[in-house]
Amino acid sequence: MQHYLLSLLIFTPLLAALIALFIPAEKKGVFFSLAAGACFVQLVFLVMILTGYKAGASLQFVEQHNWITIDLGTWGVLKAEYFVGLDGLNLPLVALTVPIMLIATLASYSIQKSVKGYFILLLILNAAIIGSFVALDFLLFYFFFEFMLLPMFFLIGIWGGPRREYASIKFFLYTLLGSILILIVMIGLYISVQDPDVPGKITHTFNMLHMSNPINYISNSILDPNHAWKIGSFDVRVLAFVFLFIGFGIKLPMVPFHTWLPDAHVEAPTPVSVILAALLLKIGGYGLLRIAYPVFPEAALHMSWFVGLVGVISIIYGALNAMASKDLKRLIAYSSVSHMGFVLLGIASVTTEGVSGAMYQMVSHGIISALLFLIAGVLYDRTNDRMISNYSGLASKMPMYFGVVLIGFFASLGLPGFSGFIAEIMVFLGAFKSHSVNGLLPTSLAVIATLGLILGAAYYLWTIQRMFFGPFSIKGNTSASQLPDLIRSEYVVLLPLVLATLFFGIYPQPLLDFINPYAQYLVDVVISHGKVIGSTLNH
Amino acid sequence: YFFEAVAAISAISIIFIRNVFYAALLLVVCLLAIAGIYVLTFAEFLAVAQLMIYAGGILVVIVFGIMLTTKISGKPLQVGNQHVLSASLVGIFFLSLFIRLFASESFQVTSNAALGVQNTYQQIGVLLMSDYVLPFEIAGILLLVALIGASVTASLKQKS
Amino acid sequence: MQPIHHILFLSALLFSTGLVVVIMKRNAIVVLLGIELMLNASNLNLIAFNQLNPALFKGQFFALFVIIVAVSEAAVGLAIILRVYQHYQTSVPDDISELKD
Amino acid sequence: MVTEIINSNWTVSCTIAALCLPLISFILACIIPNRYSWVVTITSLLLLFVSMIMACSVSLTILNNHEYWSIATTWFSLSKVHFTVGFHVDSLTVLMLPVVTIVSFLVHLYSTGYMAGDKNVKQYFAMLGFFTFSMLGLILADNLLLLFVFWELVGFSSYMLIGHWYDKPAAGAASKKAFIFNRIGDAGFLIGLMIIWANAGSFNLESLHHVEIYSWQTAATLCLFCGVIGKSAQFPLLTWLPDAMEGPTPVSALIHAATMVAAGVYLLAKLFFLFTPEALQVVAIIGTITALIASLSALVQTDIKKILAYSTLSQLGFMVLAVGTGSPQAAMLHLFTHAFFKAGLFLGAGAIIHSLHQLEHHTHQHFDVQDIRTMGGLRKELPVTFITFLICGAALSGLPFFSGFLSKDAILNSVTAWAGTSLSWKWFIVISAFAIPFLTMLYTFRLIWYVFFGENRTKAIIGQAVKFGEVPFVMRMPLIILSVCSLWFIVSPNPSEFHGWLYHTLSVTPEDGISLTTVISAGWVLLALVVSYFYFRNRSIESSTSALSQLLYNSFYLDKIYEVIITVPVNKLTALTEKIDIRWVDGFIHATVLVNVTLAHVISWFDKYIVDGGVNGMARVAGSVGSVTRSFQGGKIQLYIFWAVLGIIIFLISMLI
Amino acid sequence: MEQVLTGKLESIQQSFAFFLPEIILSIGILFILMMGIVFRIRENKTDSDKSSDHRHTYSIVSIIILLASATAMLTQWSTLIKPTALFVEMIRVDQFSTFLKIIIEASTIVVVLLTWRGKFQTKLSEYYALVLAIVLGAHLLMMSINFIMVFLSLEIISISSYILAGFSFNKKASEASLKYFLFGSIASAIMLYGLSILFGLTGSLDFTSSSFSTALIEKSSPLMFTALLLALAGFLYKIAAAPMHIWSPDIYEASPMPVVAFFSIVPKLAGFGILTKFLLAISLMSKSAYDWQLIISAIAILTITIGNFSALAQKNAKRMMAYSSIAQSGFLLVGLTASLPSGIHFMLFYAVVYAVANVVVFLFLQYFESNNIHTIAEFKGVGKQLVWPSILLFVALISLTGLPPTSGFSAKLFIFSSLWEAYSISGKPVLLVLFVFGLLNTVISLFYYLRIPYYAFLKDSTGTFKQHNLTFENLFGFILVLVILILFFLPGMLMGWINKITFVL
Repeated sequence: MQHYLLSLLIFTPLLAALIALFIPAEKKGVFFSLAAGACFVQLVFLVMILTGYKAGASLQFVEQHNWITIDLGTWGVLKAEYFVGLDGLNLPLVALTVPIMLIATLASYSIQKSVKGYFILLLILNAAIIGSFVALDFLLFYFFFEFMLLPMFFLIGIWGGPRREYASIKFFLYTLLGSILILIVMIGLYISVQDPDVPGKITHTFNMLHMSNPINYISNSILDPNHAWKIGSFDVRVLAFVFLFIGFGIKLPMVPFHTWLPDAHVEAPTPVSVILAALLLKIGGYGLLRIAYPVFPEAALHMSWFVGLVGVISIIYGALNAMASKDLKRLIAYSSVSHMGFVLLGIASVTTEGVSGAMYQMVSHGIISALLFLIAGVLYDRTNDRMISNYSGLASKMPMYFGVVLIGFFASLGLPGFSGFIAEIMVFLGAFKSHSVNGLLPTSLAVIATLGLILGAAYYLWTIQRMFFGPFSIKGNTSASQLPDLIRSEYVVLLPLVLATLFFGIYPQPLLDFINPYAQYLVDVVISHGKVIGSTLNH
Repeated sequence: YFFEAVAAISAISIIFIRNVFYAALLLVVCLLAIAGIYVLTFAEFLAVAQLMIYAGGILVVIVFGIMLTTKISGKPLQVGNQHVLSASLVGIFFLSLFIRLFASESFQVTSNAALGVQNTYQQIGVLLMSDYVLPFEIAGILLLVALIGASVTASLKQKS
Repeated sequence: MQPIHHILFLSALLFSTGLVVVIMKRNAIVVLLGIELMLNASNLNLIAFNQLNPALFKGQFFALFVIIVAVSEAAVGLAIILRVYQHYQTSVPDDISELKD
Repeated sequence: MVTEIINSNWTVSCTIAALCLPLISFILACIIPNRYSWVVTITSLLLLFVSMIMACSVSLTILNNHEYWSIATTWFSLSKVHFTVGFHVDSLTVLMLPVVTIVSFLVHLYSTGYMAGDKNVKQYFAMLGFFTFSMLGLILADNLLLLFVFWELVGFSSYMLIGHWYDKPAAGAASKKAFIFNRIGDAGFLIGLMIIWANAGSFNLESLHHVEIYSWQTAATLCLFCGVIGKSAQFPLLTWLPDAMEGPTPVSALIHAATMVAAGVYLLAKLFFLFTPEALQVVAIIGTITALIASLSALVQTDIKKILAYSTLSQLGFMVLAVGTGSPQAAMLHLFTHAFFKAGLFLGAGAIIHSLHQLEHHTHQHFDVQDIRTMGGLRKELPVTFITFLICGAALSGLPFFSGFLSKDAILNSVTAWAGTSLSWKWFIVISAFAIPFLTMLYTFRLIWYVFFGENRTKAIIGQAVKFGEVPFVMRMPLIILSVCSLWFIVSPNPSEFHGWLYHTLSVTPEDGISLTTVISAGWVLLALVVSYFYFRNRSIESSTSALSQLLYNSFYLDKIYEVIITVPVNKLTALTEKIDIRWVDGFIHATVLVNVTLAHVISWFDKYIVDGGVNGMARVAGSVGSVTRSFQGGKIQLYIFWAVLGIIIFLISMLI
Repeated sequence: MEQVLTGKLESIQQSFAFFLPEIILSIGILFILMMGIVFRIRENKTDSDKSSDHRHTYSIVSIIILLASATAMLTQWSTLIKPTALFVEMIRVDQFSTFLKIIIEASTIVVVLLTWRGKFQTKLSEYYALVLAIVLGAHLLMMSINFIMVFLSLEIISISSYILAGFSFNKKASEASLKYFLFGSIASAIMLYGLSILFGLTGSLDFTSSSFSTALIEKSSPLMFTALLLALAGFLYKIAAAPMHIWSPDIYEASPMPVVAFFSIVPKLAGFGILTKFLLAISLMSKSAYDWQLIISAIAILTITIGNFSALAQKNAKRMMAYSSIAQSGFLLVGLTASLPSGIHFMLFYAVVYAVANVVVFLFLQYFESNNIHTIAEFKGVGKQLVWPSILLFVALISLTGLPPTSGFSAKLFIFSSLWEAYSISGKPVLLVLFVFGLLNTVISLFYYLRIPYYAFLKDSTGTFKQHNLTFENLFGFILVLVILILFFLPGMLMGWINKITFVL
């Protein structure tokens, strides 16, 4: 049982989706309970995993089975595995995914249009997200990574807002472009890496752990770290890193590959926005930490300033755009761009603090953005109108809602006591320290990043001022009677998130216990491998 | 050389002649000239085949076709030109290309080997039934297919 | 100059002429004539090259089968042209353009 | 210097209790349902009272035995580094603890009267409790990170309290402005923190003491000073404080006079050992500028609270100046005295406003209850208020026998000592430092003359005889206490000697003798009093339109300047980024990343949805490219053949040549 | 002399054992023609229209023939480890061609089933005879090692195809047929000219013989190159690769659906079979003076790009599929470009996947056509009413795009892997260009492949659709989609088989 928990986690929603397939579409209520039930079962598994997990950087709950083994004749054997496991990097994200999926499912209660398809897609998406977090085989990861796209495409495209087709296509194409770049690197990697455990014929493996160890590279293969291949004047490994960076960066999203995000968010239904912001974006950061940095350490060190620069640009640019947004959801979407910039900045610093901060920020942003999109959804459910300028003085009309909004906004702008603060502080610690510890990031970059804090405060407070302060009035075709305060079902989804962000803001240690060993390990690996590879190249 | 000149002239005239019927006749002339060349290069069997099949077969079919189409359309069989520039460019290109390429090659003709060949017909017959039996059979199938095809295509008049 | 070169030049001429006819003429039947010219150009080549090693008859056989193919092509081609004629009352390929984007 | 004594467990638990009780008050206020909001008033009052008692007893104990202590526990740790939550009590803390708790308790008490009947009273008391908690945390924090946490939380509660009457658009705007200005400062603070962290590797104040001087210190301390600028409303971030007067008056008293804005000065004093001389010069200059601007502006204001706000600003500038001249003790002393008399002034103003508001309520006439032009002669109507206000005002203006005189004296002393004898630019600062008390005197008594003397203009406005009601006891009570605290003995038994018992706790080596400056300053303020009497005694305030007064009224148009150099560019920038996003990033990606044609078709497909301009042009270009690739497949078979053959030819040529 | 002759005759006799599948096909052609005549005579007698019965009979008979021939091939499989030349070096059976032959037979069976579900009923005996003739031609083409056989079998395919293209017997079809004919015969004329020069230069008609290859090395002149290129052009025409691809959209649009499905698979794969052999022969393990890798990559890039970009603008589903199949040819060429054994293995894998996905697409396109859905825009809202066909079609399209979890992804992954490997061996930049370009084109291809599902699922329908009897399509499509999915999760099943194929020149 212990050993199959991860598979159970992945396959529970798939099983539920399969069951749902055979239930006639007329029974609408059944699908909701089925999906919610599956999520609850997952939650039980998650609790079992959390209790069984021992802190440390090592992999746990590993399952490894042969998946594809193909003899390729003269150039060896191709080997892909069903290889999943948990460590400090993906455990928090999995632990984030399950509750968020539950909340998203609960928030889908009001969906009316083709319920069956909706919940089936949601369940498939659920499995794919968890799968891509726990997969340790590149091919398996890629499979889940791509497999997320299709349900998402339809969830946005069918259940979305008026411009949903445009948004869904844009989302799909962007992400596909990114995944093609990843695919290119993946192909290069597995051709260059052999499995050291299999004697005899060269075994090309997709195992990510093998990929991150320089001794497993076939000598003189295209990505062999000991042999500098060049295309034109570019080092191939640096190029591969850049491809991965862009590929995952699109998902993250980073400027200038972010424009799919606002559109997708604005058009997606609330639960889908929640999933998109809270979970899908994390896969970009996860991929960078899981693949790009360990596998190409010297390229990563070489390009870190660039990663950091893009991060800072994302922070500032996202914030400025958020300020210009007239649509509440769009604003939150841009704030996501801004916040995910911190993830990049933290990763780029390659310090324990920075990487921990980036990972913490991913979890924290997962919670907070879910909260924010649910908040936007509350308003949209009531009035079908998200334009900021159409509201004024809501605070007096919906005081409890205002309270939750305040918490959400201030959590997002990094007020101490909320999880975002811890994450941002750690990122800054890393970013400032980087200059003196490993000399990767100039201090000026970190200084500029603090501008993001000011801008963050500015756009949120401005929004509060416009929407909630002042005398009550609404424009557009809504009436005041449409605006009751929060109802019980909304509390059910909102409160856990509020409590979570408070908890992780006040008492971060439990989460850090998971995160930190991996961050430490990653930094050590990247720095030591990067230096080793760099020195062999110089000789 | 006479035959060659005839073939060349008649071929080129096809380009400039506007009447379809004359074009067909010019082709006959050309083909006959080529048959002549065959004879001169000791490929008598082929020359005969050329005469019989081309002049006798294809040309009859073509002329038949011309007459049928004329009958249907009732228009004079004039043919216009199009894409003159591109066509002539392509033509000149290939002509010059091949002439240059051929000229740059030297082909060794086995000295007087042709003279030693006798009784070509018998040899051809034997080879046809041994070495070339498969192509021979396949050619049969090809002709069958063509026959079916032509009949199928041409015969469905009443339905359309 | 080798004795076969002039034949090769002739074949090149016929090939080019055939190509020109194919591209230039507006009547499908004449295009067909052009194709025949091209095939004959190949045949000339084959026969010429056959002279390099006449005892094996390889070129001759190839040429023979080419002639057979030419016949079937001509037959089928004309059948198709007739068919089109019935539909369009023309044998000018350019006027036949119902298939377009 | 710091001795950890296990026996002092009692003080430790008392301190922690004092810290946590306001938090409990906050939590209770959040939990208690709306119906029982009256319960909140009582609980929070009680809790604060206990908190105050504890804090005072702690202070007294430690003042007696000088047993400074600190406790700490790990908050969270990364692999090698630990971040701690810890409290440290030293002389500064001991000084601040009673100030915060006493003022806070008094404000709570006052508010029960002032805020009676407000519909969001629950929320109000919750935030007051939260503020007190954060402020105490700020004082007690033993490391910079924790200090920053509370620093931000203080800002947050300030935001909430300024915006308490969120129905008023001005309140919303003011609260936003306050928070953002603070945030700007905080960003600097954060940078400073990070520089310290990156170089010294620690946040702990104790361990920072042992750090040697490095080149980074100037930069780091200047960044920290940014935080001070934001929080204590120094130049150039000073305009939020006058605006913050939109909040309830007790809040202004507590946050924007006594405690929060003073936190900056507290921070400076606490981190004084880190500051390099260069940094201190900047500090001094900024302080002087602030003080000058503010006191000049205060001269022409007409809103009673705004006058007080500007006065606060100038006093804060004065304190900062003191720190800059190397005398944090003097600054702290002034902070201490200022907290009481300024709180007293605000509460007094609140009392006036309250009663005028009642009046407005009764007579159903609308007038500006905060405008001093509508007041006058209130001496007779509100006697208690008048007296307390007068005492506090005297303290503010630095008349002898009041606490302000002594603390100001201390500052002036340090300034002159700092400037030295040689003539340098520092003498400008000395001159300004002497000008400031003079100006203070002028605007203070201008206010007092207008409000309490002369004929009663309110009656003139209303046009009927009305009965003024003195404010209720719960409001009078704090006024009296505070005014008592504004007398000299709170600083030192000797009314002319600032080296009293308080100063001892701050400074190890007291200086002796009545200095020349003391005498000069005493004469100086008296002169000012005379000037103000003759100049303002009977003069009515007409809204002056002269350029100078307008300049001062708008505090040198700082807001306008910000609008021009910050707000407008930022707005332009946001508009620009939005445009970039829609037109360039999207457009670029539409056009090239997906290799033109792809998106051309997306767009032609969705063109009815995409009405936004810009993209369409791109689309058209891309679309035409698409049709070019298609056009040569139109349907002409011979052309097809030509193309195909041409393709072969191209291949031939490219390979052969 | 006599002994030589008897030796030859004996070898010919032995050849017949290996030639069994083709013999079965040839007899099948004749048999179906006979059947047609017999039925027609009977029809004329009874004067009753029983053609529907005959439909079934024809289909069943052709399936039996194809199955018989496929069985014959499977029984030969194990004996084919060593390639065997037949009929005095005219053709050669080996596992490579047999594998492709089996794919072709299997797809033809599906095409027959499609025809059976389709609506046209005229001249069925001739139709099936022509289909079988093309299959026969494809077999021969892939086996041939002699230029004469290449030319003849190519012509069998072409001539039959010209007629099949016109098998709807309407205006459009006859036009398509004419175009196909003109283009095809010129392509073959050009190829023939190339072949004739090759013959002259090498003195050999057998392009796998040693005399051919030595001559190729010795006489590597521009003329040789020109001749090879002209010959290649003919093959490229068969596989519809640029620049000889232009015929396919018109033909696809006008031909009946089963014929289109047939065209998109059988002649194409046959063309690939011969192209592979020919390229292996002329590149001489890259000892050739000319960089064929470069040329093929250039062609592949061109083909993929033209195919994809033109497909974008199409409004007609069949036409779009035509361009898609052009692009897919380009991807298949990628496998060839690597010029590694693994590359060709993966090309075979790709071919299987492509064939399956294409069959599914055409299966459902035919079904939708019966609902009067021709243009992509007419798919509006179909997904909500005809759920299963739309989903299955969607999976097939996704597979053609090359996204997980379909085998199209595995195929693309494999094929590009071999390309990458080829690049790391040779370091030619053009391979990298092809690599990046090809994969980016996948994004573009997604665009048009997604358009049908996009209209089907995301748009609301305007009318209602007839619910035809769908069990056959659904079941059959489901099985094929299952194959697509299984080949993703367990590609080893097929690759294990393919990997046993060895290549000998």
